[in-house]
This record gives sequence, structure tokens and C-alpha cells, in this order.
Amino acid sequence: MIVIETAGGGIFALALNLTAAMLALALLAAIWRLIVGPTGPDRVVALDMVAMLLVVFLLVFAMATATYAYVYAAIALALIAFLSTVAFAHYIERTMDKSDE
Amino acid sequence: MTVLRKLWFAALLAVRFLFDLTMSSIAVARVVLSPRAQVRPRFVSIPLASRSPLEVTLVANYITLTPGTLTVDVSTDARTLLIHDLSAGDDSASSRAGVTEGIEPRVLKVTR
Amino acid sequence: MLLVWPVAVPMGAAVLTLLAARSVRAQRVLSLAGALALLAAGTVLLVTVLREGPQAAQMGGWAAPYGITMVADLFSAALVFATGLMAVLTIFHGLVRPGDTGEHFGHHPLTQSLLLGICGAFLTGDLFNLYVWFEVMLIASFGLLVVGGRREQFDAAVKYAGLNLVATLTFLTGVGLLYGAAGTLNMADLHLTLAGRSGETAVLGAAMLLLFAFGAKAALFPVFFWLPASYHTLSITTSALFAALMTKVGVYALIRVFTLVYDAGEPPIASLLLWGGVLSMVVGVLGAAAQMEIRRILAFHSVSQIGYMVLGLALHTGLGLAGAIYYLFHHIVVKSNLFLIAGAVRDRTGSEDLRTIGGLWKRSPGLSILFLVSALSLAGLPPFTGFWAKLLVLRASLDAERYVAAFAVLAVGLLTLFSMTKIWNEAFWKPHPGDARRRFSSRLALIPVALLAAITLAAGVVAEPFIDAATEAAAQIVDPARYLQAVGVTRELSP
Amino acid sequence: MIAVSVGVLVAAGSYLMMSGRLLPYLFGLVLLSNAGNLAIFGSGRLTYARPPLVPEGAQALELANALPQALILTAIVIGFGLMSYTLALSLRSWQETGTTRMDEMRLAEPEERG
Amino acid sequence: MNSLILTTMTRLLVPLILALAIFILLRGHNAPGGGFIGGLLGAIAFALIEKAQGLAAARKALRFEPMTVAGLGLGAALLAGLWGGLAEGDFLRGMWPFYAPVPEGGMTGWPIGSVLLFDIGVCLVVLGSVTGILFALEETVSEAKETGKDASWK
Amino acid sequence: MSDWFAALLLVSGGFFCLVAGIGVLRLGDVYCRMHAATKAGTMGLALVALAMMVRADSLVAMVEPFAVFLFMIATAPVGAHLIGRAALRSASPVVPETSADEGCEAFDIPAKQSSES
Amino acid sequence: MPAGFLTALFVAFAAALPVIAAGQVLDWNAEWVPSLGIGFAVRLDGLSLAFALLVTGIGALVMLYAASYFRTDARLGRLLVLLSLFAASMLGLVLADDVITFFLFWEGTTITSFLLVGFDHEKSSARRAALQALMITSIGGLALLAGLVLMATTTGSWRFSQINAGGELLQASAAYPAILVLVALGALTKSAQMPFHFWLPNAMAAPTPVSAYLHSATMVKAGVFLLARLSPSLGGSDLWLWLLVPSGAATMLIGSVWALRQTDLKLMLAFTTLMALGQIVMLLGLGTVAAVTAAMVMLLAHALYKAALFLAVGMIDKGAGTREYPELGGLARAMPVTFTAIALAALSMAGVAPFLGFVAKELVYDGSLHAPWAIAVVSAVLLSNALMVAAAAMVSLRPLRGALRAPKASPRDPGWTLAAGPMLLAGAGLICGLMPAAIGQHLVGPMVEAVTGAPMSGDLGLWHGFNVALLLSVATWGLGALLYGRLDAIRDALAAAQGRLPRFEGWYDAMMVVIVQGSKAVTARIQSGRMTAYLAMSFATLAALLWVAVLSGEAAWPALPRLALMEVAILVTIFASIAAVLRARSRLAAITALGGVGAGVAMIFTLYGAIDVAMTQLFVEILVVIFIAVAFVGLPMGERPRFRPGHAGIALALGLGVTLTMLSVLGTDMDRRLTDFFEAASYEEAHGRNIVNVILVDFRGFDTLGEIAVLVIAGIATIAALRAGRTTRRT
Ligand code: NA
Ligand code: NA
Repeated sequence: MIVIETAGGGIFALALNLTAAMLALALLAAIWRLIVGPTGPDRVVALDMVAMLLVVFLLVFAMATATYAYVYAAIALALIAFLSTVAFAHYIERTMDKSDE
Repeated sequence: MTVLRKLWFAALLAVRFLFDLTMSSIAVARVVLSPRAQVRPRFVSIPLASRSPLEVTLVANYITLTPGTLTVDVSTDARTLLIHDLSAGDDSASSRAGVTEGIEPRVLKVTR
Repeated sequence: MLLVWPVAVPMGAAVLTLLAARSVRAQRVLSLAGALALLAAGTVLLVTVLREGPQAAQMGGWAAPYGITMVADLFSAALVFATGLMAVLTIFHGLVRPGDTGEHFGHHPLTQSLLLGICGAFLTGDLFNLYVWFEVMLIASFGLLVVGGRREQFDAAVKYAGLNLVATLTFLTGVGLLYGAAGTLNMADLHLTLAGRSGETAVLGAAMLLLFAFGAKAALFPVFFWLPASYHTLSITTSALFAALMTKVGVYALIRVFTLVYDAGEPPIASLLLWGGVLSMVVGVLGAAAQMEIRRILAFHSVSQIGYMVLGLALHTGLGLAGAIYYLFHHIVVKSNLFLIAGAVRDRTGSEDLRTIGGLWKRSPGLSILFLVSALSLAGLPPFTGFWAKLLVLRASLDAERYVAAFAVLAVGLLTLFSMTKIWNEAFWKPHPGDARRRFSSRLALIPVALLAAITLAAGVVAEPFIDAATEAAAQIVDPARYLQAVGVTRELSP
Repeated sequence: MIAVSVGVLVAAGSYLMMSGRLLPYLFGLVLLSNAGNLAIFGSGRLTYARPPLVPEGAQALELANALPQALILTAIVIGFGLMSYTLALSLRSWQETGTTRMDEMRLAEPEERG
Repeated sequence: MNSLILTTMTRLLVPLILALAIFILLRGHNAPGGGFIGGLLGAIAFALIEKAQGLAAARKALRFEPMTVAGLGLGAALLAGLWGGLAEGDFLRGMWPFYAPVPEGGMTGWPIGSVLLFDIGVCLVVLGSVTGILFALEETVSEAKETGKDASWK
Repeated sequence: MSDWFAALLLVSGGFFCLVAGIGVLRLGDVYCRMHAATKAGTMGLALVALAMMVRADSLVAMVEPFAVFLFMIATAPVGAHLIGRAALRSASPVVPETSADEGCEAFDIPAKQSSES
Repeated sequence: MPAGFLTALFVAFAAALPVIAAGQVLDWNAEWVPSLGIGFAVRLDGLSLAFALLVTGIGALVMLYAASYFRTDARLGRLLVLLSLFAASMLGLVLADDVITFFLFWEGTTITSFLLVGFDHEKSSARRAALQALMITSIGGLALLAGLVLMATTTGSWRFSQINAGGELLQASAAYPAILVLVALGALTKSAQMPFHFWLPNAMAAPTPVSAYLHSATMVKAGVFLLARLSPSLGGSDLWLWLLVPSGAATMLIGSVWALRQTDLKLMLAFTTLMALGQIVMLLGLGTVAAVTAAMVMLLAHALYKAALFLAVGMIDKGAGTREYPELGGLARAMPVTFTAIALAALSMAGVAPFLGFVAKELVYDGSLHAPWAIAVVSAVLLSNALMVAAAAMVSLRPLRGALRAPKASPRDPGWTLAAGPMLLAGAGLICGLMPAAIGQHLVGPMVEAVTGAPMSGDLGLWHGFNVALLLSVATWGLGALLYGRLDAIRDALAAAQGRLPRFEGWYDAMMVVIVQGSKAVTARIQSGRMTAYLAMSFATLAALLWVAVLSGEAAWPALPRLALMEVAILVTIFASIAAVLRARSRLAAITALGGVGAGVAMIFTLYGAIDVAMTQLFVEILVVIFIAVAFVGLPMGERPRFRPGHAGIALALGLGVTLTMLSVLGTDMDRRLTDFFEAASYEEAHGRNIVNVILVDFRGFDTLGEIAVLVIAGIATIAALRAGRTTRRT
């Protein structure tokens, strides 16, 4: 069973697969939190977490496939992903929406 | 002269930061992975010596990434931080000390 | 570059009117100048195509099918010309009819953008590019729907957008799947690639998605809801422009794609088109019969008349196609004029609701005659263009032995006459039931109306050149050899 | 895999849109948009992790199909424009009509009297 | 949003994001990126200013009316197209005035021309339109809040 | 050797990411979950970036992962702060063990000893 | 002015009489729409000449009359314009040789007639009558169009003359019954034949000159003209007989019986017009030379006396103030000119020698006697003619004799401009009756020849010796006198019967109700105004279309892919997020879940090498979140919609349909022509290594140009939507 296909082999490929598997599990955990909430800020934390995992995934994937170009995406995402968190926080503060449970 | 000094302190700060980050991550891992989660969170307010927005910000962000603490809010006069300590129990003093005697001086050495 | 100007001109005009956002006067001048330039570009293109046959241009110099090709056969060129003409007339109308939204933010750039999308759609030879121009047109129409900001406009916009967005996403998906199945996007190239593959689910499925998308754009049964829900809420000028061109782009796309890329004669598509057309005719005209406001009546009639055009396509004969094309141009002129007249009626009576207005035959004989000309043309009476349109479709139906369709052509014609008479009886003959005080009215605003009425009369009386042109346009579509040659993909390319 | 995702997205999107509420409609629209993009992407066939960048020197081999990617880029940006408008429209029509149920918006097509 | 931390970090991050946007725009022809992504990044930078320091500050930072920026962008792209069209007869043909093949193979000079102009146009359009929409949304919502017109505001 | 080292870094990076995930899943209130997400997540990212730097064959290839890490530690605490503030202002529920000291009234949090609850 | 013009035309046509009588036919053709084989062709033969004379002659007199009748009315100009347009249409109709030319003028008469019937448009009754006349004649008109087109395509010619020349061919074709029925429908509606006859009496809402011109002399005879015109090609069959004779006979009887019931003189005349039209149609249906001859003479005679009567009744109306004869009496002395005109015309109508009406009646009996169904036909004719005698007596005697009674204090003749028309027309009836041979030779003979292709049998004459026809004439007069004597009793009986008889108008009313109510019902169901219904219908249509493709096409399904764990995780992410969107109760829950979907989709893009797409997707996602987070501050979620199984079914069918279609696409072989070209040319020719970007800005830069236009427009549209109404209403 492979987690992601890798360009090379050896110990590093194994590590990549292991890491990817852990990333996938973390992703699922974050998605679970995203779905069940229960509060708005919980969901936002979860989504923030998903964004961070995406950045990590991009790096891992760049190494796995020896495709350096993915790092650009990781850089940009790392720089701006928090903006959606900012927007959500703003939203929550503006609405004080406790119906968001 | 002062620039070099500041750079030196900045480097020290960076190293110390990396160390703190590692420590805090391990601490979190311990909490998360222990079968019975041992959390005794406490909101702690911390008066700051920092004055400039940059100083406050750096301190606040540092706090967030270091063991057990998380900056939740800054008072409107920018003189007090509200932090959330994951395992402080009933004891505010140590977390407060960690900031006012640990983090803040180190940051201020760079900025001042 | 001949083919580029009809796109570049409205795009430039849109940019300039946008940059001139602070000055309404400058926007008006630019907008009208843009329309005139578009008309000039359309005229040059049409003349060239008439003289030399289909024209093509490879965008960026990349040969088909790799780059995007713009193509104008007679049908496209004539449509671009008509777009220019309608642009000039409606924009002029908007300038001289006071209070017609021209001063609101976005009106002029959006109008120019609408023209941009329409011309782009008519001229492109690439399926995905067609999607892009559809979007240009769609989003511009979205904007125009809400300019002015009356409450019912928002309601109308929700329905218009709600349904058109579904159609547009369907279009996108259809293009994607078709690319997956055929590996190309150039319509002429698709013609060659798909030859003999119409039985494949992949090809057919994409056809169905496109059929839905264009059908919805054309306001064909059963996906026409957006049109009667929205047209009557627009400003008069904009509604006339919409009535002239919006649905036509859908019909154009149906004709283009289901003759060039697909074959409208293939079994499931043929009967779907036929029944879609016939049911549109019937349901649309019934809807019109049920309404009491002029523009709502007219909007439902559009659905019905789109049905005629699609029926012409579905018959899958040269004559049927010529009928569809002739009908399309006839409808551009007449329906937009009736929308303008609805505005003139509102100016003079204070409303478009037939229950509350009247007395125009006595008070405004000139307007009455202009209405009568357009209404009778719409109802398909000689010697107006509507008669020839109906005659062509009728004859094509009879020739194809589609007697149910022929019956529908006639019965729907009767009901169309009925609604036009209803408007005439209530708005023109009946005495005004309320306060018949003269409201504002602009004589200048009747100039485009008179011009369009003159066109439907003159083109009906001197019918030959237009019917001949429709026949030629249909011939170019039925046998796309010259189209393919202009694009530069040849039959040898295909395996 | 992509085909199933597209189907699920379409089903969920269309179901949400049919609810006739402004926000679910909007959410459905976003899902359908994603479905359309994925459909194009899948139709161009999938090539694992070979971005369509011409490497220096060597001749390119089996890169991912670039055309669908360009098309999707276009579609994403267009979809974004449409989404913005729809969002603004939803907001404004709620303000103007006072309801989020599309069925209750009857200003343009009022119920017939009598 | 009236957060000291956010405001301060914004001052640091916005120049970074803008620099990255320009970098990605210019490099897009040969690596991932281009006008769209550059424009989106730019817009995100202004969105960040708007969030941190408010609408007025963001408008001020942008200097031009957003839709003017967008209009100029579209105009630039159109001109890029007309350039090739008027010079060579093919609308949108790539024009490389400072870039020429050398006899022994390869190219020499600066790879700038109509294609770059086009990409810059794309970038400006994205930047202008997105910020324009955001600003207008923000205005509408704030006004609804002030006037209490919005029934959802309790 | 460097392969082994990089592999180790990589796997520990993945481990911390997983920890962050589990933390977000397991911990009782939004503040605690943020501890996990921010610290462990950043750590995970840092380690993965480090692994990449270890394997880099050029300066650019070293700088870029570092930039990723740098941007992340610049932005993650800001996000955390804002969520925390939003949670605070929307009075998000906290785990019952949570206490607060006397200085927090300014932030609308009544002083409270954990033993009281 | 128009009167003078028509007079000149009349003289010109009259000048052509000898030429045509000599057996010549004048043709004039102009190209009109050669690509369809349609020309603007006119043809002057006996039939069209006679009609042309009626149209121009009576037209001139009516115009003169109308000018005087409406002298003080501001609407006179309009009336004359409309009458002129009508005259032109009518003239074109009778002269046309081309089928489409004919139809053009046919519809021209319909429309001008509509406008003339509704001339008193402020009265709702006039509007209703105009609409009715229009609807009924348009039903016929549309049927006629179909019939004509079928006829033209069957015979390959658009010319009446050529079609008539190949008549047998047409009758042999399979389309013949359809053609005949359609053409007959046109003729019978236009000429107000049972069951379409009721529109004609209702059309009496028109001003009197209009009724005289359109509804007695000319337009209503257009149907008759059409039948006559096409009888060489369409006539002579059993179907022809069965269509025309019963309808004509029934109209004849209905018209003559109900004429006696009326008190409004004009209305009474309208019913007698029905009688005459019915008789003519019946005779044409019988189709023998004798019957056709009779029909033609009857047509001429009727045109003359009926127009005269209408105009004279108008004089009574003007002079005495009403047309209701119970309110009138003794006008003969007060209005001698009117009396004279009415008396002359009525005598012709009663078929008294030596008026043309007498000649006609003799011929009618003669024709009926030698036709199919002779006994029944003759009896019907006898009865209706007798009723005509009674009606003629009624119109001439009741208002004119006895003590002077009228609403106006001192009724007197209007001036000569009004009197000239009726006097001339009535006089012409007498003159023609006095010179039957000349009329027969110059006018009727060529008419009959044009219709039957055979020369008229015998001459016209007042005296053909003692024969059965004369006997029947005498019987007619006797029976007529008897009926007139018992007029009031008959009227009472009719009044009593009226309520119990079926109303022929019923089908029209029912049709209108069906149109109005049916359209409302259908529209209320389809265009319900409910967006959920619209959307459900749209998605259901889409699903159905896709399933048509899936079920009717053939496909090679792709092999199942082997999924790596990461792919599974991504799929789970997407599906779980979708589920979260579906069950989200709050706005925030829904948006964050959408973010999850977006992230999953971006990961798919990443996995398969679409870096640019993934970046764009993520950045757009962030911007969307920012927008939504702003907008949703002011936009509530509303309560959660309840589960709709129908909608769920549609959604599932659609989703499955899309999946299957997509799978079928994946089952085809990918044609990588374009891709290979882009890979090869990207760096070499377009100087860029990022193929996606090169496609965007170069290979397919035109797409991108349109796309950024979309974005600009979206910006404008969105801002417009946000500002529209807000700023204006606030100030
Ligand atoms: Na339309
Ligand atoms: Na694009």
C-alpha cells in the first residue's frame, strides 16, 4: 500500500510515505473538527490547520516528486493563508453570531 | 556598533526561539498524546513594559509560539496582554514571569 | 484584423466609458461613438463576407486548431452587423429618452461589454472561446439587470442569474467533456474529429450539456423561465437591446454547434430540438395570452418565437435553416422595436399595464401606426418580414412532412395575433380609464422606432435580397466546406 | 475518482440550489463550479505530478496536459467573478425584498389577483 | 479590525506580499505564476490592509479608484493585442522588440514585449476588480449596519 | 547519511503535524485546540522545511523552504491571536477547568479559580 | 380625392371590358422573391375584371358617401385612409395571380376590415366585434396559407393560372383533400359561412359606409372569389360538393330566417347578406355551368342592391335618427329620395322583373334544377328566396309607409352627396336588368368562362318563356307575400325559439375562454414565479438529457483506477466537506466546509501537476472567504430547509448522469495533438517554459482577454448591484 508515489526509492521514500500518511491522518482530523465544530472559532481553527497542512503537503510533495516548482506555491500560501482566518475572525466579531453553534 | 549588537541579540533571540518552539511542541505533544488529557488552562493578564507596536507584536507572537501560552488579546491601551496558559492551573505568576522576565527583555534587547 | 474590430471596438469603448466614470456626458458620447464604430466594423465585415465568402483570422498568428480562430461566415457577419445597428439605435434611444438609467454607475460600460460578448460569441470559431464570450455577455447582462436598482429588479435578477448560472456551468462542463472526447476545441476541427462518432455516449453526453446550456440561453422550453421573469423589469432601452440580441446568441450557438460540431439530424438531438421548439412556441404564446403588461406579453412571445427558430433548425433542411435565420433577423428588428414602443406607451399613459391605460389611437396616431406595423409583423402578416419568416418555417415544416409542427406554426401565429390585438384594443383603442393627462414623451425617442418599423416594412416588401441572403447563409452552414477552408482545417487532416 | 467526485459535487450542488434559499444556492453554486473545473481537469486525463513546465535543455516528456489547466484557470477566474456578483446580488436582494427564500420574491412576477 | 498585532504585522507583510506578487507576475512565463496569480496576491495584500486598518486606509494605499486600475489593465491587454495586430496583422501576436534569435541558436536580449504587457494587464485587472468588489461590499455592509436597515442586525 | 537525517526530520515533521491534528480533535475548547494547531503545526512545518533544506543542492533551494517557514511563523500567531480574540468576544465556551486571574476583567473575563468549578 | 381615383380606375377597367369579353387575358408579372418562386403577378380575366369593377365602382360611391356622412367628424381622414387601403387590398386580391400576392392582399383586407369594424373603438362592443371578425377570418387565413403553400408545393407553381391549368394533377395528389379543406376553411370564414357566419352581423358595429362596402359588396365576397378562382383546379369533386353545398345552404337558410327577426334595419340587411352569400357558395359548390352562371349574376345583383340598401339605411339613420324600424314610419313622403333608392334596391332584392335580381333568381332556379340533390336544393332556395321577398318588403314598407314616426322631429333627406351612391347603385340594378344580354356577354360570360373554363350556357334574359324557373319565381313571390303578411307572428315565433336553439357563436366564445383561461392555467403552472420550481425543472431537464445520452449512446468504460492512500484521504476530505455543507446549520459552518472542499480540490490539482491551477484555486478560495465573510455579516442563513425527496431524486439522477457521462469520456482515447503542439512550441516559438502561462497569454490569449473582460465587468456589475437603489433611495 503506498501513500504517495515517489520519484526515488530508499529510506527517504519510505519516510515520505510515512509522513504523507501522518499528514493525511492530520488532515482527516482537521476536517472532522471542521465538520463538528461546535463553535465558529473551532471551525476556523480547523480550517487554519488545513491550510497549514496544505503548505506542509506541498513541501512533502515537492520532495516526493522531485518537482521543485511546488515550493513556490508553498511560499505564497504560507504568506497569505492566514488571511482567511483574519476574515473569519472579523466576521465572528462583527456578528457575535452565537447561532453558529 | 548598536546595529551589530542588535543583530547579535536578534540571533540569540532566534536560537532561543527555536529552542522554545521545540520545547513547546513537545509539551503540547505530551498533553495531546497522554491518555487522559491534563489541561488546567488559565487566562492570565500580563502588564507589558513594551511600548511600541512592534515590540508588543513581537512579544505577543513569541508568546503564542512558546510553551503553554497563547496570546488572546491586547488591551486597548496596548499595555496589557491577555494570554491563555494551557497548564497554569491556579498559578498566574510563573507564566507572567516567563513573559516579563524571559521573553520581553530578550525582545526589547533587539528593538531598543 | 477585419474580424477583430467588432470585438476590439466595444472592448475599447467599455474601457473608455469605465475610465470616464465621473462624467455622464463623456460616457454617453463615447458609448454612442463606440456603437457607431461597431456598426462601421460590422458593415465592412458584412460587405467583405458577401463579396468574398467566409473570412477567418488566427488569434496570435497560431494556426487552427492550435490557436483560437475567429470566423465569419455570412450568418455571423450579418449578426455582427445587426448587433451594430441595434447598438446604435438603442444607445441613441437611451440618450434621448430621459430617465433611462444612463446616469447610473456602470450602465454604459456594461452596455458596451454586452455588445463585446455578443460580437465575440458570433465571431469565434472555438468552443471554449465561445464560453468565454458567453460569460462576458452574461455578466454584463447581470449588471444591466440591476442598474437602476428598483426593488423588482433584484427579484428578477435573482431568477435570471439563478437559472443562467446553471446553464453556464453546464456549458463549461460540456466543453470540458467534449474536449476530453475529441481532443480539440476548434469547432471546424471538431466537425472533422467527430464525424461518425455521434453514437458515443461521451460525444452525445457533451451534446446534451451543450443543448441544455444553449437552450437555456435561447429561452427554450422547458428552461426559459428566466426570460419572462426578468425582461419587463429592465429599463426600456436595455430591455430592447436584450430582446434584440440576448436570446439570439443562444439560437446562434444552437445553430452553429448543432450544424457544424454536431448534426441536428441525428435521432435524439433532432427530436429534442423539434419538440423543444414546438413546445416553446406553444407555451410561450400561451404565456403571452395570460399576461396583462405589455413587456411581459412581449417577453413570453420571445419564448414562442425562439421556438420557431429552433423548429427551423430541427427540420434539418436548407429551407428550414434559412427560415430560422430569416426569422432570427426579423425578430431582432421587430421585438426590440416593440420593447421600445412599450416605453413610448408608458411615457404617454403612465403604465404598461393594459388594465390601466388606453386612448393612444386617438392621441398618438403616429405611435399607433408604428406599433401596428411591428405588431402585425410579429404576428406574421404580409407584407412585413414576419410573414416571410413564418412562410419559410411553415413551408419547411410542410416539406419535411412535420404536420404537427406546421399546425403549431399556424395556431401559434393566430394566438400571437390575438395578443397583439389585445394590446391594440386595450392600449390604443380603449379610452384611458383614468387620468389621461399627457406625461413626458420624447419625439426623438421615436426615431429608432420609426426606423425599425420602416425596416420591417421595407424588408418585407423588398424581400428577395434578404431571403436570398438567408438562403445563402443557410447554404454556407449546410455545407461547411468554405467555412472549413477559411479556418484552415481540411478534410485531409481527419483520419 | 474524479468522475465520482464530479458526480457527488453536482448532486450536492444542485440539491442545495434547489432549496431556493439564497445562501444554500450560493453554496451549491460554488460546488457546481468546482465540479465543472474538475470535469475539465479529468477530461484532459491525469498525469501524476509532472507540471507542464518545459525543463531546461532536455526535451519534454509526458508532461501533464497543459490545455485543460489553462482552461480551468480561466474558468476559476470567471467563476470567481460570477460568485462575487451572486454574492452581492444575494445581499442586496435580501436587503430589498426582506426574505432569503427565492420563492417569496414575487415582485417581478406577482401572484395574480383573483 | 482594530488589532494592534494585526496592524503591525500588516505593515510588515504587505510589502512582502506585494513584492512576491510582482516577482510571480514577472516570472510567470517560465515558472508557476503569471498575471492572474500575481494579481490575486496583490489583491490579497490590499484586502489585508482593509481588514487591518479599515477601508479608508486601503483606498488610500491603492491611490487609484480600483475600477480605474481594472480598466487600465484591460486597456493594456487590449493594446498588447492590437500591437501585434497592427504591426503584423495578427491580433495578439507575440511581439518581442528586444529579443532576437542568434544565428548559432538560442535567443539573446530581453524577453519583454507584448506578452508581458498583456500579463501586466491581466494582473491589473485582477487587482482592480477584486479590490473594487471588496471595497464596495465592505461599504454596503457597513452602511447597512449603521442605518440598521439590515434586518439581520440586532 | 544525509538521507537518513532528512528522513528523520521529515518523519518528525509529519509526527508533529499529526500531533496538531490529534490535538485539534481531542482537546476540549477552542483555546486549547489552538495551542496544538499553532505550536505543533508550526513545528511540523519547520521540520519538513528543514528536511528539504538538508537535501537542497543550491542556495536558492535552501532559502526557499526557509522562507516558507519564516512566513509561517510570521502569520500563524496572528491568526491564532485573532481567532482567540474572536472566541473571547463571542464568549466561546471553555473547558470547565479553565481559570482566570484578577487582571482579566478588562477583557470581560471574570476572575476565577479553577478549584471553584 | 380617393373617390376620384377609384372612379378613374373604374373607367379604366370598364374600358377593358370589350378586350376581356373578346376572350383575352391581361397578365403582368414582376419578380418579387424569385428564390422562392414567388412573383408579384396580376392577371385580368373575366372574373377579376367583374370584381375590379365592383371594388372600384362601389368603392368610389362609398367614398363619396362617407365623405359626406362623416363631414363633421374629425375622424373622416382616418376613415378615408382606411377605406382606401381596403380598396387597394381588395383590388389587389382580385387581380392577383400569384398565390402569395393574393394572400398578401387577402390579409390586407382582414386587417383593414379589423380597423374599420372597430372604427368606433371607444365602444367595447365595437372592439369585441372587430376582434371576433379578425380572429375568425384569421383562422381561415392561416388555414388558407397552409393550403396555398401545400398547393404550390404539390403543383410546383405559385400561379393560380398555372395551378388551374393542371387541375387534374392536383386532384389526383394525396394532398388534395387537405388542400381543399384548408382553402375552403379560408373561403368559408371570409365569406361568413356556417358555422363561421356570426361574425358578420356582429361586424355591423362598423360605420354604415364600411358595412356597405366591406360587408355586402366586396370583402365578404373575397371567399366566394377564392372558390370561384380555384374551382377549375379544386372544384368538381365529391369533397368540394360536400364541403360547400351544405354549408352554403345552411347559411342561406339561417340568414334568411333570422333576417326577419331583426328590428335594426342594418342588422337585418346583414342577415340577408348571409343568405345571398350562402346561396352563391352553394351554387359554386354545385359546380355546373348553369349554377356558376347563376352564382355570378347573383353576386353582381347582390352587390348592387345590398350596397344601395346599406347606404340608404344610413340615410335613414342620418335623416330620421334611428335604424330601428319599430320606431319609424311614413318616411316615404318625408324622405322621397331615400324612399326611391330603397324601393329600387328592394325590388331587385325581391327578384322582381325587370331588375337584375330577377334575372339572377331565374338563373338560380335554373341552376338548382339541374344540379345534384335538385329537390332539396330547390326547396331550400324557394324558401329562402321567399323569405328574401318578405325581408325586402319589410325594409321598404315598414319604415316608409304609414304615419310619420321618427326620433328626429322633422326627418328629411340628407343632401345629394349621400343620396348619389344609393341612387346610382339601385339604378344600376334596374339598368342591368333591362339589358341582360349585354351584361351577359360582356361581364357574366367572361366570368363564367374564367371559373368553369366553359362558355356560359345560353344568354341572360328577362324572359325565357314559361318554364319551371318562372313558376318558381311566381311561387316565391306568393310565398313571400304570405310570409310578409304573417311577419309579426313569425317574428314572435322566432323570438320564442331563439333561446332554445343552439348558439353558433358558442364555439367562438368557448374558444376564447379556452385561450384566456387555458393560457392562464398553463402559465400559472409553468411560469409559477417560484424559483424552486424553476430550478427543479431545469435540473430535471438536464438530468433527463444526460440519461438520454447515457442510455442511447454506446461507451467503453475505463478501467477502475488503483488509488493511493493520499488520494483516498483527499476524496474523504472532499466528500466529508460536502456532507458538512449539506447539513450546515450556520453560515460559518457552511463556509468553512466549503473551504474544506476547495482545499481538497486544490490537492487534486496539486497531485496531478497543476501548480498554477492549485495556486489560483487556493488564492481565489481565500478571496471568496473574505468576500463571503464580509457579505454574510448582513445576510442571514434562514432556517434550515426541510428535506425534499423529489429534489434529492433529481440531484442524484443528475449527479449519477454526470458521473457516467464523464466515465464514458474517460473511456475514449485522448487525442493529444494540441497538447503535443503546445509542449513543442511553448519554449521554441513562444519563449516561455510555463506552458500553462504561455497558453494563457499567447496560444489562447484571446480567451484570457475575454476572461479579464469578464472580471472587469464582474467588478462593475457587482459594484453596480451593491450601489443600485442603495444610493438613490438614501438621498
Ligand atoms: Na429575446
Ligand atoms: Na485564461
